[in-house]
Amino acid sequence: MSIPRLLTMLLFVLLMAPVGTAMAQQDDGSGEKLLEQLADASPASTEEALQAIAASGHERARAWLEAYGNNRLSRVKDTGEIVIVLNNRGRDWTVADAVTGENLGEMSRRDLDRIAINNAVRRQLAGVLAMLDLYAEDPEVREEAARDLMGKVDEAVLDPLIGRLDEEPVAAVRNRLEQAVAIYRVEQEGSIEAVDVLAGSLHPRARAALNSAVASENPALKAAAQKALLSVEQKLKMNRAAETLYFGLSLGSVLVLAAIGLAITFGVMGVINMAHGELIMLGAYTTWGMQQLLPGQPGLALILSIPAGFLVAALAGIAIERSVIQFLKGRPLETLLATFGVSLILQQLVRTVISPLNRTVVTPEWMSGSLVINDALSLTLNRMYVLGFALLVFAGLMLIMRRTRLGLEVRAVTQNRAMARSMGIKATRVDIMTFALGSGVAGLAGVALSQLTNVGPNLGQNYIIDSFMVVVFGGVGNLWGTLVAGLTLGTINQLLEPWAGAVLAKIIVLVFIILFIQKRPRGLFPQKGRAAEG
Amino acid sequence: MWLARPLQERSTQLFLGILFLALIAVTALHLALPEGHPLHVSAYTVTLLGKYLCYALLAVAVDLVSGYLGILSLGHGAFFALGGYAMGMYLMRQIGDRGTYGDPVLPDFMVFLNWQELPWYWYGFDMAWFAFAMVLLVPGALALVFGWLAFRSRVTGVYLSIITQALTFALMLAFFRNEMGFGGNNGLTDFREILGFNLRSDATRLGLFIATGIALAIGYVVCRGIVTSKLGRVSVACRDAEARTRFLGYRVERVQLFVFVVSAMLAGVAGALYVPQVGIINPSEFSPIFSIEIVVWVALGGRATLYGAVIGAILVNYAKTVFTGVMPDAWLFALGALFVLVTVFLPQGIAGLLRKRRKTTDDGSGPSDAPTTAEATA
Amino acid sequence: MTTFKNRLASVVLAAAMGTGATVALAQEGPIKVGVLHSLSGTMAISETALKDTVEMLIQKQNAEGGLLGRQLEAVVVDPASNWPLFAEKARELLAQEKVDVIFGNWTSVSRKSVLPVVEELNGLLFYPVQYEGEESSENVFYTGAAPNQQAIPAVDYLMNSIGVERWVLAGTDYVYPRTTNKILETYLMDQGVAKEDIMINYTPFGHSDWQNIVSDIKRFGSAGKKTAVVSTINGDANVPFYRELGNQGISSTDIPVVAFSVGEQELSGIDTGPLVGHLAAWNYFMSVDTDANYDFIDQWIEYTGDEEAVTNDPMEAHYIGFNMWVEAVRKAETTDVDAVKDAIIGVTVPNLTGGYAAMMPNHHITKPVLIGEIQDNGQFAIVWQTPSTVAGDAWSDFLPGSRDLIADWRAPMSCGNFNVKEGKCGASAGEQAKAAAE
Amino acid sequence: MSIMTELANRDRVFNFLTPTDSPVDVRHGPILYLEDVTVSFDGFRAINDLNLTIDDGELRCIIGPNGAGKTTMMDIITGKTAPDTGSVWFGSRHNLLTMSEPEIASLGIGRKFQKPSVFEALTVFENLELAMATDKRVFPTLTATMKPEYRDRIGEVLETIGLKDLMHRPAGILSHGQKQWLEIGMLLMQRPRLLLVDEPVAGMTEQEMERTAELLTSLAGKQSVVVVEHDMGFVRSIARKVTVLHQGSVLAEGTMDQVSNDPEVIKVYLGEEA
Repeated sequence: MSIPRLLTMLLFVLLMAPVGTAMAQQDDGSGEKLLEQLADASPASTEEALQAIAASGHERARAWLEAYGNNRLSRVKDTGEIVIVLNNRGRDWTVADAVTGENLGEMSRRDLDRIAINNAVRRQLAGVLAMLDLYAEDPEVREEAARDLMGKVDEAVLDPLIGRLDEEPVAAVRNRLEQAVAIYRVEQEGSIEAVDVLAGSLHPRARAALNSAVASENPALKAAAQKALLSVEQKLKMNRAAETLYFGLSLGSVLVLAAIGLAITFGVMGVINMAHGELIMLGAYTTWGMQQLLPGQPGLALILSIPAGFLVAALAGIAIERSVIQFLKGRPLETLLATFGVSLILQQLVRTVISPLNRTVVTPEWMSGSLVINDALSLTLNRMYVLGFALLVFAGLMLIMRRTRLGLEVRAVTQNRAMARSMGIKATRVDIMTFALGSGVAGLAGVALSQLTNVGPNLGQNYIIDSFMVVVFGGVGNLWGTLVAGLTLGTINQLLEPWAGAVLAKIIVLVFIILFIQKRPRGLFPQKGRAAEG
Repeated sequence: MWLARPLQERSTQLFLGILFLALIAVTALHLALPEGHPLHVSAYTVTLLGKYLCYALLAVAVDLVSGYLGILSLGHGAFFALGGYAMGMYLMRQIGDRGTYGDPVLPDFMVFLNWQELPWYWYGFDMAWFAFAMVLLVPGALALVFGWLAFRSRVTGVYLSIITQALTFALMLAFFRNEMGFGGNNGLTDFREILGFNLRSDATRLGLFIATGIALAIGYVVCRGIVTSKLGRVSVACRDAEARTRFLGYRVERVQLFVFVVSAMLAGVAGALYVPQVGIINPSEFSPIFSIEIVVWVALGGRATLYGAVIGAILVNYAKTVFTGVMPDAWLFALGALFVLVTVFLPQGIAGLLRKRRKTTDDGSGPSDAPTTAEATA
Repeated sequence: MTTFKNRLASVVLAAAMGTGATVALAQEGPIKVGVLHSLSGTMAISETALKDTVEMLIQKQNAEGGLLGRQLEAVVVDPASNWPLFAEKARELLAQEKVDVIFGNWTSVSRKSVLPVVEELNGLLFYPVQYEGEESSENVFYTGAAPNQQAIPAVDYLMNSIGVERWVLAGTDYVYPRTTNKILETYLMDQGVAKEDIMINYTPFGHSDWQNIVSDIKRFGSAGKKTAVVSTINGDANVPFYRELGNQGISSTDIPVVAFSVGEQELSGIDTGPLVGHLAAWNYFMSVDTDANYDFIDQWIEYTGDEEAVTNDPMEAHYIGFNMWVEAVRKAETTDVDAVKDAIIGVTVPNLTGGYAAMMPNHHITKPVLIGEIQDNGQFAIVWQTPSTVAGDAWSDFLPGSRDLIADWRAPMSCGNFNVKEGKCGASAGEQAKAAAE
Repeated sequence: MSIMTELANRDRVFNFLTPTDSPVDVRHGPILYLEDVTVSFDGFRAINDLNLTIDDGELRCIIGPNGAGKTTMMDIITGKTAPDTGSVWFGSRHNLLTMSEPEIASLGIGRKFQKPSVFEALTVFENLELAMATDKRVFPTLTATMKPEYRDRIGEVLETIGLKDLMHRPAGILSHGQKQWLEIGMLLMQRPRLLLVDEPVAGMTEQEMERTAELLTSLAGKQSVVVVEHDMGFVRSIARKVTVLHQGSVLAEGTMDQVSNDPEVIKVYLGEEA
């Protein structure tokens, strides 16, 4: 069908949506036809079929398109009826009638035939959905749609877009639409006024268009494009720098989280705890467990697993302290060996009890995606949360160590055990508490890491070495040192990575640590007094 | 002469005696008895024992620094692996044009990532003498530079341990990179000959096994010689009261450096003998976990008693072999439990246990008897 | 002193005896099938399921009356993701346990480490994982995909059906990605892709911080041309990689990622919500719509007792390999290695994707190539597949060193690297030098 | 004459061959000489431009309340702590501030710590052996053998410190007093020109004290001895010349009687003890 016609229909439908619905109620089988058309469409004719559905204004059009996009539009093998798969886990799937939307109950996946979609089609689909969204009530949605359209415009949607431009009330959205059109204009028609529209835009597609213009023969266009590009260069550099810094801090925050627990068990108690990584792992698995307990509410589960993770790891810590470490007072080497054994046991335990496979930990809505600062800079949310979390944990620990009775006793015991004892401090109790605290914090790290990386038996292994590096680099027994060290190493690493590559960057950082320790044999913030000797 | 001294002391004679007896026994049982005879020692077992002996030598090297010098090195795997790579490079060059691509010079992995010519650092490794020299020199040199940096600036305790760990970790990452020209993750493998002997013949295996045994003997005597010499007592002095030792006029950092380098070279030799027997060298030998494991063997056997290190290494690895076969799904539990129990209930390691027994029979703690030192350190 | 002596002696002896003690008892009796997959260490994630698969197949075979009237017995060992240990365990299986065949290995390095042992002791090894090729051993049967059975078709698909013009080749820094990418680079250039339209990136194992790389990819992809990522990223590194992709807002419609090492099992550890539409190329998917497959899945779920249990490509490879071996043994009427080696060439068994797999003279098998899209249920929806099966190519035509090599283990040639130019076994130096020069 | 002829002529040591750590030169002036030495640890001045000279063969006692800087002073002399300002000379040739602990030790300055520090893992015999004045570089140490004359010297010292029958027991099992003696014995083995003895009689019985007193006095003359001690009785029993340190600088100097009547000193001590 011709594009204008499609457009007018769209408009018509959207203006009198209620009527549309009413019309849909006493369905005339148009739904089936549309779906059949889509199901039987050849790769070439798929887009038309999609447009048709979009234009039909059928109340469930959107549902169909989305189901199609998610590979959930299927056809029952024997009846040929077209259904939407509601739940596609396991061997029997729940399906609903596509047209009426009524639930048809379970059906073996053997009997279902998926209506195929591929990447190319999905692209077109995205365009179509965006077009639909351009007519949504919510200007946010419209702007989002407009942004999606940038660089996706082809002559099929050009006129409707332009048509839409005139009616668009909100400036921001219009602005976007203009840019979207301009990109098309520059790339296809090489129009110079379009270049001016794109000037100053940070959107990568906009710049790509300008770059293509720079490459063109037309000198005027070339000049205009160059000028337009120049105006954003500086801004881009700034954004680049900001981005790298953010990357560095976020990696740093991960290191800090992983190491801070160790800074207590190792730094304060002098226990070389090789099982630290496994305590982190326990925290991560707790998150997974929580999400299993509360299916469908990953967010809530995640929040609950903060205390839970702490508790689990802390209890494990106490178990380790009571069963092993208490017998190894003042023999750090032995603690290393014993805890190494413990870590082996814990790993294999998870393998046999839960599974050697990684576990899925879902990222809640509010943590996924990224915070868009501008077209060139957006900060990933999950890492931002982790960064914040790390700082919170650190602050919390500082409070405990500086302000609470426990903290006081811990410092007393670590500085002079005998003296502290004689002053009536129960050293053993303090040991337990300290180790539990350190382990608990490791658990917290696990909860956070579950949002960034694998939750599997090897999780701990990947962090134990780095943790020790951070603690030592920062200066054993000094929490501030750990914080600074973690953030520094993280940032250095990310600064190096672009030109050195991931591997070399890591190597350089390690060599840097080695040389740094030559200069300052006791780390960034050396501990003063007796405790430092030996 | 300091190397002769240990030969006069009972414990060393005993150790060497048992070692050579074992070598002879295995050789005899391997050659004399027919396949299938219950007591026949198969070529597989011989190689396995050869591997254990390499680990034993490595453990002795680690015990020398951790037990007597008080330097807990968590990076000795690096020296072991470097020695191994030196040997591996020699073995690679020995393949010659028998490789898959039949290139006379380039090892297969270079051909098939189409490198044009041999990197400079591969030169010379086609000559046995050069390669074997490198087995000693490369780990030695690394230990020298690293140790000089560390000891000069008096890096001690966990700080030292952690940077040794950083060292081996960095090397591991480096060797994983294919640009390095050491075969990346696949490492060096598919060896054919050593000194003209076919590596896939049982005779060669037996030879390597015996060679390893002798190397262990020599290594043991060298270490024993050091620890029973005045220098050995100075090392113990450095371990227990560094400042005091300085005020007596000893240059602590040089003592540490000397012992550290010797230990590194021994580790290198162990690695070099290890590679032809297991048939592959790959960056995982650099992994910090492996280095920690070595320390575990030593502690298990009993620190500051060289024979303890030998026992520990052989025992743990034998346990591994058995467990991984008998209870594949649960062997880590056993191993982990072993570590925990020994450290908690046998702080002196197995050697400590033996010594307690021995104390009851005779009280032979002569002026320079390692056990005394070990006891006092606990 | 005496007690001390005894102790030390006993230790040494114990080592000698204990390992030597299990010297092969009972040659007749059950047919021994060695299983050489890591059950601990980093590779346990991938390999444990393969061990279970073999055990399941054996159980089934025995239920159907065994083989040659004898029962099958699995001999499982744990090489613990430790490469030298792989060689040692292989030797144990062949020399001590006297197994008739080994199913095992995942990583290239473990295979390389086992290879000399298997050749020396003349054993049989079935290797079930897609790999870099460039190898053909008389004693090894490669039931996984060679590069021409996975990488090249996948690229073709992206080029022709999606219209990709700009390529990111991202991989973990080891030999499989290196080789695959080298092959792809050559191939793409032959297809007229410009050098600056190809970006190659390598990361260490278990790389977990992808921020920089993903943002680079984003930038690279925003140049106007349709861009795709060809990922040979291995195992553990994938979860953080895809997470970062999702969070930095790279959707499959902008920059599709096609992965060669991500299967159902890896996905089972990832929240696939954000990944819908990204691609993977394999020779089998759990979602394959054939009864053979559905039966296999039912059998697997029953065996593991886990409703959520997934199947994947290497498992199918073992399924095929195992059946081929059984066929060959039947044909040869013995488990004798040499007999089986000769008998198995040409053996054809049904695969799970509704076709047949044949063992080629170069010890690789014929496979269909499937492209699947990740779905929100951790499964793949098949979007494309080769019209017919593709025969595995031991030596790539896109690497100068191996262009002229072929493998054919049938008499009279029986050679793993026959140089067709020179008409002799074993590539010669002269040819090699020329090839390298090109 | 020309270098060549100098070289040809072997029976003399020529100045261009003279090693820098040649015997201490005390021909003109004292053996130890501290001038305007100041040290402060984050703000706190432990030593406050201290001036001190010890003559060759002198026995000097240094007393002073806790925190007077006695031990810090020893740290400076032995090279453990570097002063912020000032100069420290050993004889008139050796500037101690430019030397490391081992160098200073091999120059002939021996030190006994406040807290007895012996090698507990080694036997008494071995402790003395290590202390013995011999070539202490690495390889000579490695190849060193126990010569009869060494054995005799160790024997003598064992006699002097009365630990002969314990010679083969690890030093770790010794009593506090015995450790003190052992450490003094190690000092003797070093044959130093100057002994710095920090609280030698802490934890000793009366007789032990007397013997220590005898020993130290007997040493004086051959060697210079600096004793830091709290025990006034002991100091009185040995002291010829006493220096009183207070807040890092010299408060008074003279014979025991002189200083004990010095009003300043009395004030300080009473001030402390009251």
